[in-house]
Amino acid sequence: MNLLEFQGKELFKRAGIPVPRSQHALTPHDVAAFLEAQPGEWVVKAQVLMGGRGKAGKIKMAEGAAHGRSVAEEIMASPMPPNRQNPSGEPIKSLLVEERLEIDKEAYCAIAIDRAARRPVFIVSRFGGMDIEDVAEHHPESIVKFFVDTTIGYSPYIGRELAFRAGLDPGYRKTFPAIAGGLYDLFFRYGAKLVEINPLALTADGRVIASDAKVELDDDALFRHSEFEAWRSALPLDEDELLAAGAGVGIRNFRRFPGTVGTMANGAGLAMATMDAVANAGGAVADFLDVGGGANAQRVRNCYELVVNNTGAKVFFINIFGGITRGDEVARGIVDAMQQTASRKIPLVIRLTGTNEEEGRRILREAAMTPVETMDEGAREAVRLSREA
Amino acid sequence: MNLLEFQGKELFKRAGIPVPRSQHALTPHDVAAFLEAQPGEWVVKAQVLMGGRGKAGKIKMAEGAAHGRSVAEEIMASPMPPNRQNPSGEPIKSLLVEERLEIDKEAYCAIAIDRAARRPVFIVSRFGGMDIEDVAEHHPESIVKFFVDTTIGYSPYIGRELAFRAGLDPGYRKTFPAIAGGLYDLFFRYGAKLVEINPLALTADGRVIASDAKVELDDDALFRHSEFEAWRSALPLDEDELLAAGAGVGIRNFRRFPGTVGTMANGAGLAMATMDAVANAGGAVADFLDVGGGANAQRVRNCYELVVNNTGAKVFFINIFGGITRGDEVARGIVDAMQQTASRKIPLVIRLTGTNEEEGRRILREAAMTPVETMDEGAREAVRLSREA
Amino acid sequence: MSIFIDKNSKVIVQGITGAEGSYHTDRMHRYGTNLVGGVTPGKGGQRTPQGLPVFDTVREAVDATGATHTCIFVPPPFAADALYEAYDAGITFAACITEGVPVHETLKVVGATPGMRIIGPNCPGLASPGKSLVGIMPGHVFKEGRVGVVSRSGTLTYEVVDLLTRAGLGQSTCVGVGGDPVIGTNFVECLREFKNDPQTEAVVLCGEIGGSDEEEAAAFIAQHMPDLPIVAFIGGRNAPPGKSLGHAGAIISGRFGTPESKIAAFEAAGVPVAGRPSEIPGLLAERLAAVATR
Amino acid sequence: MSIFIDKNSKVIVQGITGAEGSYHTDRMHRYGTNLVGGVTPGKGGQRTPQGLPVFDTVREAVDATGATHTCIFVPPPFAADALYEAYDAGITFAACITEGVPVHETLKVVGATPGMRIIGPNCPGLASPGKSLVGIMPGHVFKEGRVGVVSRSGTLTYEVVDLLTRAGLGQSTCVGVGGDPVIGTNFVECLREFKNDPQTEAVVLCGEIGGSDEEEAAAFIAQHMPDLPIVAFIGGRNAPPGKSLGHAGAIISGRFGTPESKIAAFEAAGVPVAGRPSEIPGLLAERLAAVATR
Repeated sequence: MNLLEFQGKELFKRAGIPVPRSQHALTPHDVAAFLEAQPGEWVVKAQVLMGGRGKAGKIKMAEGAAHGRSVAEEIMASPMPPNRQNPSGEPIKSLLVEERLEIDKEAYCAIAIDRAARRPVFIVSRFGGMDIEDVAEHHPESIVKFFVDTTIGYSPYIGRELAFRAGLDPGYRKTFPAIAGGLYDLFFRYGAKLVEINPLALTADGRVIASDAKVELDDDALFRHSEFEAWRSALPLDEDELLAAGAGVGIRNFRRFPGTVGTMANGAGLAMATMDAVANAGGAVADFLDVGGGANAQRVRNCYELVVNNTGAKVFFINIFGGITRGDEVARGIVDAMQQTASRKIPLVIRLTGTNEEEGRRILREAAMTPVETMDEGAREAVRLSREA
Repeated sequence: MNLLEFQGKELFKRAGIPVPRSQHALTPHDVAAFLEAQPGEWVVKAQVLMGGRGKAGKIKMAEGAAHGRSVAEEIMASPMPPNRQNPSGEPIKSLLVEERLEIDKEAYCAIAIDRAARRPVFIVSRFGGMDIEDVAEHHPESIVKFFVDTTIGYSPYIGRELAFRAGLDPGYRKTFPAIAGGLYDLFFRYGAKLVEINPLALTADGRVIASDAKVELDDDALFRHSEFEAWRSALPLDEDELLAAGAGVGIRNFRRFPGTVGTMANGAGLAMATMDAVANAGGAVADFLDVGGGANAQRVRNCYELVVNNTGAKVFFINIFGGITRGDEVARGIVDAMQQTASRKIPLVIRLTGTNEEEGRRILREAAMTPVETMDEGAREAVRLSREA
Repeated sequence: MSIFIDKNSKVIVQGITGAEGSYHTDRMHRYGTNLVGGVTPGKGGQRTPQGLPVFDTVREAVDATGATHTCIFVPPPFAADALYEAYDAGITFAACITEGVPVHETLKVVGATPGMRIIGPNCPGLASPGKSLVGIMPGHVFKEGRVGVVSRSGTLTYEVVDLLTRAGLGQSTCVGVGGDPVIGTNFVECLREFKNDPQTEAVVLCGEIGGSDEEEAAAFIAQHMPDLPIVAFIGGRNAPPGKSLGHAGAIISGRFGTPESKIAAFEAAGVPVAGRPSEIPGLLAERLAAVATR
Repeated sequence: MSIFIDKNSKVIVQGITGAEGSYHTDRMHRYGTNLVGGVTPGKGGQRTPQGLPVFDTVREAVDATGATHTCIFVPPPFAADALYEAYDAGITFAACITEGVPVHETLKVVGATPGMRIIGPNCPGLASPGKSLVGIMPGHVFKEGRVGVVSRSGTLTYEVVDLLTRAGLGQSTCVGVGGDPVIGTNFVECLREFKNDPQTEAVVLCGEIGGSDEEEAAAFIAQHMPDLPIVAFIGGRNAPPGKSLGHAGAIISGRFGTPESKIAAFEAAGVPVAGRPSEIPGLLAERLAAVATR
């Protein structure tokens, strides 16, 4: 779960990381009301997950109620412009009205998980305020890392060492170890996968302050923090994720593509391989769909309807290899699902093997469904049917 | 710093350990006011550090305002009776009015520091509500321990294992791992040296609840928790500790005895050995006093006055062996202190060696003070003078 | 020989009386795994339908049975605790099947249990055909032989093993390392074991997009086992960047984790990359034949 | 030979520019300790009056000087951090002089730094006369020789060493293990080192009330070094129970930590217990003579 800036900053505050004074606002009216009572210049920032807010004109200065209202209206008038990963852009549902900082220096500080080292890793650079991948390309020597031994945890020397090695301005030194400690604390307390302060500003009056906040929480850890439920429901799920959630599969388990071969497999690896098999057979998939373990009738029916009603699928290729998932149960699920569903029928290609495969195939044959033998055969058959349909 | 029951239970609450509903009360009037609004039978408990409250009649049932007031007056009327370690008893400054529990079983659970293992150790017994040393004597097999690896910390299996190994009633099993976890959390979060729940009650209605709370915080960790300052100042320091604090030495650094030889040394080990030397020379010490490092004039004068004005000392034996403490500084301190003090003069015996000892002795000789050569010689001389005086 | 598990490995099941635990206990038992008991707190003293003793704690189970291996089926909130308990009781090998373990808990438990081999979490376990099966793999697809298999996926692995078996290529040990971003044992660590296993004469490596495990495996192969017949497969070639497809770990972020990078790394190491699973047996047979004629 | 430190041990000082740190740096330097530099964050690049380089971090200091030993003079809130920093930078020996370190921080740091020898905290450090002095002990009382000294106290140790030196009994290494309830190195660990040190032919052990270090030392002596001439002293015989006298660790609680228990343990191990420090040299000389005539 990626958090919006104002949510990330709320967690920063709890972890003792300094953030600018601010007010979250849902409407231009809220912005105006806030600025009415607050003299001086403020910054109005769109609360979206996409990057590039500045370039898109979604961060603006405002002073006074009237100006604040018009700036807010301007920002919210149009969604964030689309890019490759977000082809439909992102609507702007709220704003953050924030203290304007006189920024002297901008640095970068993040904690991510290093998969190879199996450790949390601090990443610090004296270059902040730009995409860290650009820093890595143009100033690779400026990026310093520290792999934390989780059996010891954070100790302030880590922050000192990072600040010295990264060559942060001396103005950072006094507070940086505590900020890095807050970040580490937040990372484990809330179960994050990425925590990023970019930029970590050094202000003209000597304060070190998190000017932006990017927090990605681990979905698998959310059960320990019911407090995030409200945020979760307020977050902009994309359409695929919404559909997946509606069908009762994990939000990572479904994604649509422009093709005509609907696919479903059990297990992410097999589902990816199924997509690849369709592509190898010259077809174009309509979706990625991992039905997960325990594919009962209800779940199979949900998945069938998910694909039939929301993609351009002309055929549905079901590819099940049983481990946890039992072939007989899946077969019964498929048969029942096709009897129960009120959605339109498209041809099925079923490949079923693994645990209890004979029983599963028998059930399918009794329901007049003919299973294929291999994944490649199934893919070829599905592609053929998609062209016929 | 030993906490009173109500303070310990406040920390228990913060750590998620269930405690009875309760109200801290400073006067019988407070008790009456609380019971006025609360029907049913309550328990009124003296808030003291000494053990044996029950036997001393300092825990009583009460129902209704009038009864509550009279019970509270009764409890507060007299201090806790003296024992060997608290020869003047302990005054009762406040009360805890607490939910009366229907107790079915009583267990024991504590975390202490095992010095030899250098680990925190859980100590659990299915026998609670009595002194753990008595349990150790009469049911040694009932006491089970778990040494926690601090690089891993607490994990619930530790609580499960303790509960099974100690043979706790099955009623404890579900909640015990969380309670033990809360105790571990508290231990490290607040820097405790001992945390004890005795008894950990299993109530007739199936709740597991800390019926008493004993918490000893590490004085050295208090600087991390300014929140405890108020408690600290409210705690019953004994008279020696108050005197030590008044003289500006550590509260552990001074203790009075009934003898006539005042002593002061630098370093606890040497101060203990100085006491032992006086005893060996046939004398009786008036005090233990570790002046600490950096014995300047102000500090030496404070210590001299502390001993002269508060003990039966007829002679003051100063035994300084320099490491951090420099002999010349101490000598100057002694000379200045004796010039400055307005307290009555008693004979000094000064033994001064170690860092800068020649310079120190020269300073003393110039001030017409004759240092002795060895600790034994000094002890003999001090004992001689104490008899002459 | 085999890696990690063999006929004599004494295995317990943590969560043995739960729904998944009891189902797969039965399957492992029928496969011939040397199961010696299991753990469910509060059910100590019972017996499973297979006659296996149930204990309250892992320590009791180890004391009573001498178990060294565990297979963990507890729900996600309790998985790290189960691993700590196993470690503390002296268990040296743990397959953690549980899916959905918070990644920072995996980070901590992996760092705090040196000397204990952890497979997973979120993995199907492993099988040494004819000897032992620990986890949820379908035993009937395997055949004892000389090919080591290591994979980040579950069902895809069964698919690959099935193809190998049908092609007459039996397996030494087949390890599903798991689909999470942080796992206890990665490709390189499995390869190191295969390198030292006399039974293993070839390896199939099933990677997928995300992370750099495949690149590191390729570098290891180039340096330490350049002559062993190895074939790789990369799942998710058609996945879009920025979104993980099912596996939390299967995500292309920015320039990292792309199939192109992984394929290039394997090819640089002289490891052919199969375009589809069904090509794997053929490619492997070629490589085995090439070695045999050398 | 000596234990823990010798002429070649490269020593840095953490907190080298602080009041205590700079004072004792000068004294160690004049004693002849092989000081190679020190650390004060933010003062990297400076030099001490002795010409020693100051670094911002321990890692820089180790990289530049090859230091293996550190002497820590930072205030209590920073002591554990200083130890972690030293450990992470590869330091293998740390004397932590700081008094007032929270005991639970000592617990954690001692548990998390395996392989690094920690003396203290709240200790005077140690001295190998004629070779090296690390800490705050007064160098002039020592004389090189064959007696190992280990003590929980500071000034009492100097007293004892002074008596030994005046009696012509030089010292191999003298270790002040510290007065806190939890310390990095205890009596038994020092005895084990003395046992393996060819220079050490006798040991003086200065215990005090509280804890069970002395009892464990006595048991170790009885089992592992019954023939070495050893004399013990127990400080605080006249201390009342329930109140610690100065040292946080010097407390008799209930039936634990009494002088009687400690004296009995030593006597059972054949170790004479001196009634006063001044008796120590005589008792030790007797024991040495007895060994010599055997």
